[in-house]
Amino acid sequence: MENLVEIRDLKVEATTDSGRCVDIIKGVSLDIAAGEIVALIGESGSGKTTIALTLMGYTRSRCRISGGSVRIAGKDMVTFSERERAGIRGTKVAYVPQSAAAAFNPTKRIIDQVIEVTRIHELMPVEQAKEKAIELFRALSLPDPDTIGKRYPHQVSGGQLQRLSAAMALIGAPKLVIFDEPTTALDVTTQIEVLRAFKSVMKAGGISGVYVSHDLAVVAQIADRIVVLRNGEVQEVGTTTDILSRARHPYTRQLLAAFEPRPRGDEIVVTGREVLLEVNGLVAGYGPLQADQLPLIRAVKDVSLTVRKGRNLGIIGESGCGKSTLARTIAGILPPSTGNMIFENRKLAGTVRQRSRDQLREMQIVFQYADTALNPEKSIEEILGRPLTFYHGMKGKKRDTRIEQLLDMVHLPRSLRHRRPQELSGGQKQRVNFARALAAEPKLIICDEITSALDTVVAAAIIDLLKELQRDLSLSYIFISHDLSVVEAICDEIVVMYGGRKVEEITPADLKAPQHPYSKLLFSSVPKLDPQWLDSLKLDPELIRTYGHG
Amino acid sequence: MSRYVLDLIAVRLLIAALTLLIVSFAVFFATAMLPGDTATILLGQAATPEAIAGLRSAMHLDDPAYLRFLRWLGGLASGDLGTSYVNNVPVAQLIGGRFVNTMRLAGITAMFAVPLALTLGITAAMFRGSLYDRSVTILTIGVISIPEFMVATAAVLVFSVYLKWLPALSFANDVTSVWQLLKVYAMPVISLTFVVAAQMIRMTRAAVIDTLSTPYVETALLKGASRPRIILRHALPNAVGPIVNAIALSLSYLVGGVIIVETIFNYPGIAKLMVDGVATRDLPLIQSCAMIFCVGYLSLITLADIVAILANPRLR
Amino acid sequence: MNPSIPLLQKFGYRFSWVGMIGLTVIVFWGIVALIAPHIIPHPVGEIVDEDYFGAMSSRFWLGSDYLGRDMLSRVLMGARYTVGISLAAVSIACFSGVVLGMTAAVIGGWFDAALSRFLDAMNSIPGKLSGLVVVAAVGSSITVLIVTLAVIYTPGAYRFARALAVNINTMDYITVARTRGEGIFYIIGSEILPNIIGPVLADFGLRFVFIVLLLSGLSFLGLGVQPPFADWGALVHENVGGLPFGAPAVIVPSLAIASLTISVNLLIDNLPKKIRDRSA
Amino acid sequence: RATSALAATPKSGGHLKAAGWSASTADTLDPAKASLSTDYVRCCALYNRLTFLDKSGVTRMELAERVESSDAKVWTVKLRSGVTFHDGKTLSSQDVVFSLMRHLNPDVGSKVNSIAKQITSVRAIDPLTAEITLANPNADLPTILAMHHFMIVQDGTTDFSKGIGTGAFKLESFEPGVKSVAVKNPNYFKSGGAHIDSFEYFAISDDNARVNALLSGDIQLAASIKPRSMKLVESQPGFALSQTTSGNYTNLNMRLDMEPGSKADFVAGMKNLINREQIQKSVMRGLAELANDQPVSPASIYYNAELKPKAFDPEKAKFHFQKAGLVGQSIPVIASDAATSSVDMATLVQQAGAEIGMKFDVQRVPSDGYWSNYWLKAPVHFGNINPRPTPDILFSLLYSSDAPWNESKFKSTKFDGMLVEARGLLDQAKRKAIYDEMQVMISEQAGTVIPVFLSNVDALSAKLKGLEANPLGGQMGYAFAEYVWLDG
Ligand SMILES: Nc1ncnc2c1ncn2[C@@H]1O[C@H](COP(=O)(O)OP(=O)(O)OP(=O)(O)O)[C@@H](O)[C@H]1O
Ligand SMILES: Nc1ncnc2c1ncn2[C@@H]1O[C@H](COP(=O)(O)OP(=O)(O)OP(=O)(O)O)[C@@H](O)[C@H]1O
Ligand SMILES: [Mg+2]
Ligand SMILES: [Mg+2]
Ligand code: NI
Repeated sequence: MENLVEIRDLKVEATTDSGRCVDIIKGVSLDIAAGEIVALIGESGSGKTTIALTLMGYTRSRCRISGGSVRIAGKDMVTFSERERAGIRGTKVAYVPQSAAAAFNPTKRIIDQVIEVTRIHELMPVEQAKEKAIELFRALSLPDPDTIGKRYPHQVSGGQLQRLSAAMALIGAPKLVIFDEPTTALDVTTQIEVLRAFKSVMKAGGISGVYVSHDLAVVAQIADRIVVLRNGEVQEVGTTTDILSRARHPYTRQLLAAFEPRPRGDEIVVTGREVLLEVNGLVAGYGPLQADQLPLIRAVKDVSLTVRKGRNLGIIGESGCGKSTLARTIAGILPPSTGNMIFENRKLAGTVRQRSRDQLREMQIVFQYADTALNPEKSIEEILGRPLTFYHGMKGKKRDTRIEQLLDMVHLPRSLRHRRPQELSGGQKQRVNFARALAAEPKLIICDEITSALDTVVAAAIIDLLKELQRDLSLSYIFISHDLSVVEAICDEIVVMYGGRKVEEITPADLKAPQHPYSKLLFSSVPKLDPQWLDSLKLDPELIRTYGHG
Repeated sequence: MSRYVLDLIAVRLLIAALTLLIVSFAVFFATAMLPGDTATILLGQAATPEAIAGLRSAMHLDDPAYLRFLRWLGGLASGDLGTSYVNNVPVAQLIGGRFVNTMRLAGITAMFAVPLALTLGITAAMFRGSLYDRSVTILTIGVISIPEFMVATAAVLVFSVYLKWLPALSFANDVTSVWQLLKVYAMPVISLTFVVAAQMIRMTRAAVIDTLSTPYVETALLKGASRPRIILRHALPNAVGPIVNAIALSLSYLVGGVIIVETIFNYPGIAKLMVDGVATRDLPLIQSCAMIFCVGYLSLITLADIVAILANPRLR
Repeated sequence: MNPSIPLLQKFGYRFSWVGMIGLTVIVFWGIVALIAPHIIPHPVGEIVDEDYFGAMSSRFWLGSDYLGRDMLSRVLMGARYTVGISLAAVSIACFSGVVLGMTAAVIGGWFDAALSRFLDAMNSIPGKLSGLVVVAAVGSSITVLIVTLAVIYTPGAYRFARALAVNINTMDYITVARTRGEGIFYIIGSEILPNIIGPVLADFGLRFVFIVLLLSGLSFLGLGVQPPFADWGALVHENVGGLPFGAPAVIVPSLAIASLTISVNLLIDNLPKKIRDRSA
Repeated sequence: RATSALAATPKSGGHLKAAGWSASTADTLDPAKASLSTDYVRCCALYNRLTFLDKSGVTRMELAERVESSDAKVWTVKLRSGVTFHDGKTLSSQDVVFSLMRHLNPDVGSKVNSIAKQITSVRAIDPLTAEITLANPNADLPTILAMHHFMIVQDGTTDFSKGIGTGAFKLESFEPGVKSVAVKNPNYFKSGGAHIDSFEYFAISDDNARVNALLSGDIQLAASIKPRSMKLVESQPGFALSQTTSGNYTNLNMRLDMEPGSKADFVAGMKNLINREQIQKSVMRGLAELANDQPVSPASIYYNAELKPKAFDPEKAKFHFQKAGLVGQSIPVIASDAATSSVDMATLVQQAGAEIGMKFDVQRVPSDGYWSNYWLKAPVHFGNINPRPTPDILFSLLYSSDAPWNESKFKSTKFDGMLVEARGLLDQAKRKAIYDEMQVMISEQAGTVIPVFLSNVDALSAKLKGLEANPLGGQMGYAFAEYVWLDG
């Protein structure tokens, strides 16, 4: 018995609304040796989280383990009673959830939540637990380790919270820690810090780990072995280097291929260079107006930019730098405090209400989170049909045909039209979201981080789609992202924002040599498929001090 | 307490003043719509035109109603609730003792009903979908749908008339010991609990169930926390907002909505006082009672909001 | 798992038997309300029994009331008033409360503030008292009763719906609809309403109970349906003197009220659900 | 059953708790304003009248030693000597002058203002003698003075909340709408004074609650219970009922000056349509005596026993309605809980009407404001009249052409003349002859249906002794506190 974890022929089934049982994990077997970190990768819905959770003897509601065994240090979690499982959770196996922000109870202080495991299992006195927690905070290179625990979850940044949730998992000295996409929601500069912290703590404690992710480059930095999953089945298992360099399975190759940066080629035939949108000296923000007629929180400070017909503008910058605010201001959702906008040679009013219906139609915005941007109570058909009726007065058969065309355009099966958003995968939702914008037949689409939550294969597919549609419909995009490779792939010009200001405007040609120091830091933080990348990465400490946010 | 909460209280006070003003105008118009005035009502069958005219002038009811109302409003600004038309006693004196009674009944009922409702609501949520949960749901609805006067009358019949355990009347002022207090208040409190508990139970259950599906509850489960710990430490603190709101709404009923219980147990509270005021068109009395109900309601709602804010560090 | 009705399953709906029972009882009382005048054995006002508070007998299935009138006839006719008035009032109250609540949440600003303050003010006056005043001022008729009850319960429905709608209003899909240039009616009707309908219906159920209760409370205070007719609450009240004798005249209408209110809530808690398969 | 206790000797001491049926903040200790039975009971305990009516309806002297007149127009009142008020002041004729004259002042809001109007002056002759001058002769003055409103208060009183009178009890506390507590007056002028030490009185407006409070032992007397509660009280050991049939009645009024009452046949039809027996049996459960559409009760010595109640005869009623051309028309009938049992009576009329094709639209209106808004005003409505001690008061309040409460707007100069004639007659036999005829006139011509006289039933604990029926109303004409005692 040398392996810490032995999963044999694991089957998990879920009961659907109609009472039907479907297998979501179809006989997976997997071993993890002591001190080894294994990554689970695969597209959304492939069963990564489900497998990870079975390691704790837990399945989500309406799901159950229907066969196989999950042995941890020789004990089978499947046959355990609920009480026995509870005894193992937190002490032997611990879990770092996908979204730390949601996993922390907002009403309790961080330190109390971090040491809760020790209280539940009565591992040590409270004082000692607190000291241990502070040590962990230090090991995870959190700022102010002595006092950060006294804060509430909303008082620390997303990256910090993600590390704090690791501390929460590590405090019970578990043998196995499960990380469920811990960095997906973070921007690249933060991601590096978090990855480094995880890696050093795991190594130091000799802890085994399961690392769930859709991002190969991230996985490459931390995992010893990679398991590629699809549809609840294992496609390929191998050491990290093997998988990266000698992938055998076609799906693995596809994943790898999607990761290859594909800079925007010159294949696009640009007919004109007329200005579509011009933004001058935009200032916008939140909160009550101050004496100088400007809002209290100024999220966008004096930004000017130009979008030309048939060309795309990328906006990048770290989380909170004002990208979304800028997008919302342009879309008329948030009225600007000063500055003006000209669209199609006409002045663009500050609010939606003052804009003409045509202006609204010609400029569409696609939001980052497809989950919240699609009304969960409406079918896909209704969602796509509404702009058709609203802008183009389409009804009946004509509308149906057009809906089908739109679904075809975004490569979604027509049968999806009767479903509701929660019955779609993340990538599908994002496509619906995008199809809705297309339905308006716009000239400009503002895309706010539309690929951030998607795995590389799906993200790449969406980028391809955008390009293809641009060719066919002569659209322009404003493309907002924290992910440089994506922006690179599609944009003609890139604006780098920092702290609400535009710090640099670059063309793809200058991409390799950005001028502004912040742009340099940002560009160098994008992970590479090389497993050695993280360890060998040397960032200018001066830059980190100025622009990092530990 | 943070600045935010203080600001909130200040704003609420301002809004409360405004709301009170709206209420007093609404009450004034409603009263003005009622047929008859104090003089005709007091004289009742003896209301001949001369008698009415005489009494009116004697009671200074000759001035137009709106003038009297504005005068009352002016008095209120200086803390004077006015004088009852009917018996020339200052309204403050009429209300005084009865207000204390009402608050005492409301307080005792709250002490009893709130923990009961919370326990039932929370346990029902804990065993959601079980037989226990269903029984609690059906019972609460069943219990509130029986008219109050029926519950109260049945309780009196059983406990006072047949068993002779408890007094049929609840004169608040006879109380000298705790035991007596329990005896005197037992039945009104039970009857009122029947009425107010249901809404609290349902809201508590719904709020707890809502939080039970959050990721942090799942996290707690994956830390190995027991069910009670999950509910009490993780779900409940986050469900406080809607729960205190439901409690506030239910308790506001106890301030002004208990006419029937007051009638059946002959309990001298302000709800009955206001009914009397309406019956005799005693404007200062009606207005003052309405103000009390309004202040009670607003303070409960505001208190609920403040508790909800204090319970949520994000808003603190 | 919940046992469900196979027939409905064919149409893609799941309907638990508990909900089915609720629906059956409601439909039963609904039918009674409609056909009551044709099936009552005696006119509601006629004194047919020498005795009062008579027990159940083959002649008077549900006994007789305090005057010696046939209780069966009175309960059957009472269904008309309780079901009719309460349902009408609760529908009006919830409709206007929910529409106003959603509108306030969407428009926001001073409209929201003014409406909220105004309705708060209305809510702070106890329902029985406002009922008393209104009915005393304009007299008691079915229309007045319905409107009064509806007005009394509108602020509560408003508060509830507004709180829900404010949450929904922050969702991106509402922003999407706005940037499309949609009008307020589309936003509240098509975007917000479907998302809050569940809790709103649950609130409807509870409010229904309260209205049935308030109606009986008003009859306690001497207001309500005109004689010789009476709603169930009034029947309970006028016969409550029969309680010491366990007279059916007081028990039966109480049970009728409970059966109706419980059924409405059971139905609402167990509405037929459309079956949706994530992976189908 | 109550009468069986009569022979026993009264016991002293104890605390009596009793409950009436209505109270509000309008509760008052000013006898002139007294309107609810609770007010009467309290006033009777605290004050005295010059005269009072005993259980057989005979006028007796109380504060007065003699009330005399030779022409029935100028009356001399001789007061008892040595009567003191609760605050120690001695009763003098000045108090009588004040107490009677205040009813004429409209500011006082006296309920008997219209009766008091016949008094033109009251003078103090000497400290113990007062002289009352009437506008017209009225032989009934001693009986009129027995009305509760004519209680004697102290000269110059404006604040009545202290309840200072000459009565058997001194006020200890009084909260309008809540309750009053009074203790025995040790200096009471009647020998022996009250039997009980203290007396607590309040109202429980809900009928069942009142009975339940009695049965649970919380109170010793529940005034005026509903006929239906009798069964419950009777079924419990240790309780008794006291029944009084006084002149109280609920009547149906049809205004003769308005449609449809202006059609004589409508009025005649209604008199035939009302089922008096059923009202007596079903609505009142036997607690009523059949009446014949006139207000003088069988308890009165002036009652015309020859005048028989009209029979229930739907066919005849139908004939009249057809003649009046009213069949098929919907006729609104206003009833209210304010007029005892009127809603039930209206329902009976409605049902009887339905059988002969008459449609009566019964409108139950709130008790609140009924007397000022509907009574005397609506074309067809119910009223409720409390007992009055003399036919003269009844007729002049309710049936003379200028009567303030002429419910049906009955006008007859002959009737008015007879009223004045009888009033001045000191010969009782002659008066009875005139009153007999007047009763017939009302019964035949006025637009009033008086179906039954209502009995009043008080329920009491068997421990409470000494309660007798009194023609002025239940609770021993509201004066029971002074006479009853607690046994055991
Ligand atoms: N309650 C359920 N009923 C039916 N199917 C379910 C249920 N829960 C999960 N599934 C299905 O199980 C599969 C695996 O889900 P899982 O959450 O493990 O995916 P994942 O790989 O973690 O995806 P992601 O990257 O989106 O987190 C999905 O196809 C999902 O549709
Ligand atoms: N409604 C709001 N009220 C107050 N401040 C806000 C609001 N929304 C955003 N902000 C603040 O404005 C700043 C810019 O936010 P914005 O959402 O534009 O950032 P972003 O660049 O889109 O970040 P991300 O990559 O996380 O989406 C942040 O500091 C944020 O805290
Ligand atoms: Mg997952
Ligand atoms: Mg953003
Ligand atoms: Ni990413």
